[in-house]
Amino acid sequence: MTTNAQRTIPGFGLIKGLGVTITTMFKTILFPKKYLATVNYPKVKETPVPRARGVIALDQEACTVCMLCARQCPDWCIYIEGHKESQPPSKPGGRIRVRAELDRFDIDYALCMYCGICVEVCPFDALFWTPEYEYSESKMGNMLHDMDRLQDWMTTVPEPPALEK
Amino acid sequence: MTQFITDMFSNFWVSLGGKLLLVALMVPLIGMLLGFAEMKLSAKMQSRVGPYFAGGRWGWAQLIADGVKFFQKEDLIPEDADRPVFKAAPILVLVGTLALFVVIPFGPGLVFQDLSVGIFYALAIASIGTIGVLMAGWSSANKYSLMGGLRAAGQLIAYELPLVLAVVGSVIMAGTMSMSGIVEAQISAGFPFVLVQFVGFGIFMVAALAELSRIPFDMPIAESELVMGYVTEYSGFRFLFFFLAEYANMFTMSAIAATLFLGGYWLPFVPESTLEFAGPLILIGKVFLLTFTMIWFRWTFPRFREDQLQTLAWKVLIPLALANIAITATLKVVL
Amino acid sequence: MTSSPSDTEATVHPLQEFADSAAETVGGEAEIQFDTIKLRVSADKWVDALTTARDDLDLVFFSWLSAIDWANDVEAGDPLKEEIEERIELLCTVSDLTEGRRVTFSTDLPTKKPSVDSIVEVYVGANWHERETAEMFGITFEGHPDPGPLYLPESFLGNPLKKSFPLLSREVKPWPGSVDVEAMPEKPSTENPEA
Amino acid sequence: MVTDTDLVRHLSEAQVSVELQTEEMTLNIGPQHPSTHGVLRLVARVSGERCFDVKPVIGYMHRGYEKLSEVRTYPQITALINRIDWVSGYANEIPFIVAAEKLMDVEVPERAQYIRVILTEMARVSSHLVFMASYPLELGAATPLFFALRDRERVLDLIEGVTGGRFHPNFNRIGGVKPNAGSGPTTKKTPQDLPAGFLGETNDAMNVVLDTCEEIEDLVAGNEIFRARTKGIGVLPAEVGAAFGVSGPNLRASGVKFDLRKVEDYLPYDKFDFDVVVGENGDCWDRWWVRLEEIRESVKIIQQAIDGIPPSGPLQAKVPKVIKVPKGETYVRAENPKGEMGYYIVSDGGPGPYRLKIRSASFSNISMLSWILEGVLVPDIIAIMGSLDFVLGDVDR
Repeated sequence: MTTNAQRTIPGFGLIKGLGVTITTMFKTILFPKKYLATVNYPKVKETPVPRARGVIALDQEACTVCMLCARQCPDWCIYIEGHKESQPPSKPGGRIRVRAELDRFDIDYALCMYCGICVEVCPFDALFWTPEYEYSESKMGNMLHDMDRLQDWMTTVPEPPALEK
Repeated sequence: MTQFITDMFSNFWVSLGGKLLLVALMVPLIGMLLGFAEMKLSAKMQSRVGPYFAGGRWGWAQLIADGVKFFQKEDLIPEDADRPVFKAAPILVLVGTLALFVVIPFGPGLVFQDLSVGIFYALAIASIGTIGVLMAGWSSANKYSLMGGLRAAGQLIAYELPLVLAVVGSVIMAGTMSMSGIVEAQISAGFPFVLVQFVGFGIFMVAALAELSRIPFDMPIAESELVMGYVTEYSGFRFLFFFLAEYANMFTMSAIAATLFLGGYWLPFVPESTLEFAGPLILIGKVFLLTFTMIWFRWTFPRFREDQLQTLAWKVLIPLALANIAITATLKVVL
Repeated sequence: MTSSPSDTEATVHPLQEFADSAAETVGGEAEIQFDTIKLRVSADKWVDALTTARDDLDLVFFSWLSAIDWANDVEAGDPLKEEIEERIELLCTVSDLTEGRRVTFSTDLPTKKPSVDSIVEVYVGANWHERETAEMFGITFEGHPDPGPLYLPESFLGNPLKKSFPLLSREVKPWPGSVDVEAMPEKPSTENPEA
Repeated sequence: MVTDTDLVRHLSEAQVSVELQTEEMTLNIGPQHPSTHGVLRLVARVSGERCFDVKPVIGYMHRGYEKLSEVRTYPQITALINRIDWVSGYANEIPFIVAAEKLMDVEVPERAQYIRVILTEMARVSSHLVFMASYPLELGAATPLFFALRDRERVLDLIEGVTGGRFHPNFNRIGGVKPNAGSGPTTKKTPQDLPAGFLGETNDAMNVVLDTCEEIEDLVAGNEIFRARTKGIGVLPAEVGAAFGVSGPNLRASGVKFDLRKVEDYLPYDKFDFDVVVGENGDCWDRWWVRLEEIRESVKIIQQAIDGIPPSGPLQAKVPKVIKVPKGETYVRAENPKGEMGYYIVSDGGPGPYRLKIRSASFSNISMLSWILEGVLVPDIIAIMGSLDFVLGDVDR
């Protein structure tokens, strides 16, 4: 293998380069659908893949305040508070059940590094990834999403993609 | 009514004022037009969309929005800068550009001032801009600016010579240095001089690119090396001056090349009687063809190194230009 | 693909021969752990050993140099399971450029005022690695041509990678995981008056 | 041999330096400069355009990953090391995970191995495409940037489709690849196998990448200006490079036929047929050319892996739920796009390493900057620096 392309007439390489740019220009002008690589972002949006790690959604009903996610989080960016409550028995005469209620579930997206460990360790399917990405803020403090905001993301959780074979 | 207008424009001061106004309007207009063309064309060459937001369709108002933005920006002057020089530099650059418009013939008789040494004047005034660049580089109190300014000066010395020598061929063929005269010579000869003076034309375009410090000769700016070269410290409307001057300069240099080599406002097979109106359009068409080439080059080539540029100028272009002159002169005498 | 020390006793590790010959040439003890040859030499033979490795063993490629702070008291992370002798272990991996054989040289330095001769003369690439190790572990490299901190500012105090150096970000903030779910409140007497 | 022209040039230079007393100045390039790839800072003594005593200053991005990993568990570190060389985040994970697997004596299922190979090589393609994009830009040509980034985006989209992250995939787990979406009762049943159509799309994308390589070659390689700017500039002799620890394409450009994919067994590269690309002179041109050819070799590997991947099978070996790595020390290195990347793990049987030494390629690669930049021109500083293809996250860690 040689690292030298064949020697040619001086100036030929320049002309070849000019040919590449002008072909691209005409291709882009004539067939924008096929050759345009970018989109007009706020007007046109690309759909992210279903698995994209955009933002974490919380299903409050499923959460049992087990604290696993907060303990496994490498950045310590999940803050959970909860208390226990007794619930009436489901059948008359049954046992009184104790259930943990969520008081606070905050994720500080200013700290989060989107590793997904919390979603992975959650044993009760309370946390989900959604590919939403438009939640930038002008103030750092607003990056702290409380449990209601996290619950709102639940509507955007996509179906998992079909698998290869 | 028409009589009144003719009378009014025959008054020296009124016509001077009118011409000044026209030039003053033309420079920003051309600057914006070419700037926008560059944005859009480069986008298409790189399979991008390009500006599209401002003004709705195609983003036609992008450059107007940019201009407004520049005027809103704070006018920063570095603390250690040489203030008067720093402020004067962009004005000088723009003045050099404005003064060039004076001698370009847009049609038969459609010229602001037909000087008998038109081309000489044009080439002399074109280098004033470089002095402005050197001033900008020196006064910014920034090492990158200084290096950019010095590179611009070195480039000026290296490229003024081939530029002038390349023109000489056309001047010999036309037998006059008046820009209108050269166009008329091409009309009477019946062919644009580029057919004979292709070497001169090539050298002129290469030297013009260097003079304009556009890629592949944009070492004075060289944003990957010198941050932004001599304009590093400029902001707001002073930066806008440099920006407009760059594009207006592209226009004037292309106009000179079109006039000298491509027949100016004349096109073969176009009846001479219509040149009065068609002339400016023909010239602008040719200019746009040349500026398109410059834009095309810019988005295709990398940049030279300063010493490679000097080698190219002194060892290739100047000998070529001299040989061209010698051959042209000999043929002129023989034929 | 993998092998543990117990394997090497039963079947000879493919690298064993090379490890033994290297140990003999350099003068040290070789040990193969999980496909990594570790060659222990004494601190005063550090430069000699690496010179021999470069010249005689053809290990011309300098990979990296760093250290381990073996300490019983740790400020950050988990402490060791068993008591060990406190020391700083200096490591340097070099490799050849044909078959991919590599040797990790190791030497022990005292925890207090560790000092060793610089190997910049042998492997010029050790320059930055030694500067990094010096500022991170407080090791003095005698004869280093350009001593001084590499990453840290001049005014920085302490040696961050020593186990005695606390990790401030973990000290200033309480661990969110330490919060526990509040116990069920005592049953109010109004609900169960007879109880 | 000194030729006459050399002598004349030398004499003329000597004369100039006698006649002209020029003042030297100190030029500070960076930490904020368009071509320092982040926050590298160079302090150079400049005489005219010629530089002497170039001193690189690093540490503006030092994040202390070696200290941070001492307080983290192995799965948490996987997320961290994505960020070392963010241009090829996926490739960073491999040596760390393989080192941990070596200590735990875990055999990775074949399908997972193939997925690892495909994604690692895709990371290499995307990393080299960034180089193909940025290097001509540093020499002034802007258009190759968009050509290369256009197709890098295609590759990154595919990586994101599998892993969920464009830059920080965090997809490898000890014992295989990410097994399922979560450990809950519903999501546990959704394995994170390759999404439908991935293999076919990757194959197409790789063909497009090959086309783009042709296009970039037409646009850049033949260009006389580009050749003049790169040939014979920044020559790195092989023995100097080896002593500095320069690795990867930079060392191969100097003519050393050494590729860790051929000599180490961290991934089953012995099943694939590919060439080790070497340069001749070790100049900027060769470094550029080697990377261009490596893209083509990687495409070859990916396409072979797509053909040979087992159609189905487990993605995870049996590992305990709470990962504790047995006591031991090992060093595993891998051929990353930037060069040799390795992790020396010292484990004492806990959930996290006692000490983790990260050997990153760019750190060693740029440690020779002050040697190679001695006496070059200012524009060549940029040309040489760009040709080394470093990432500041990889330098400072």
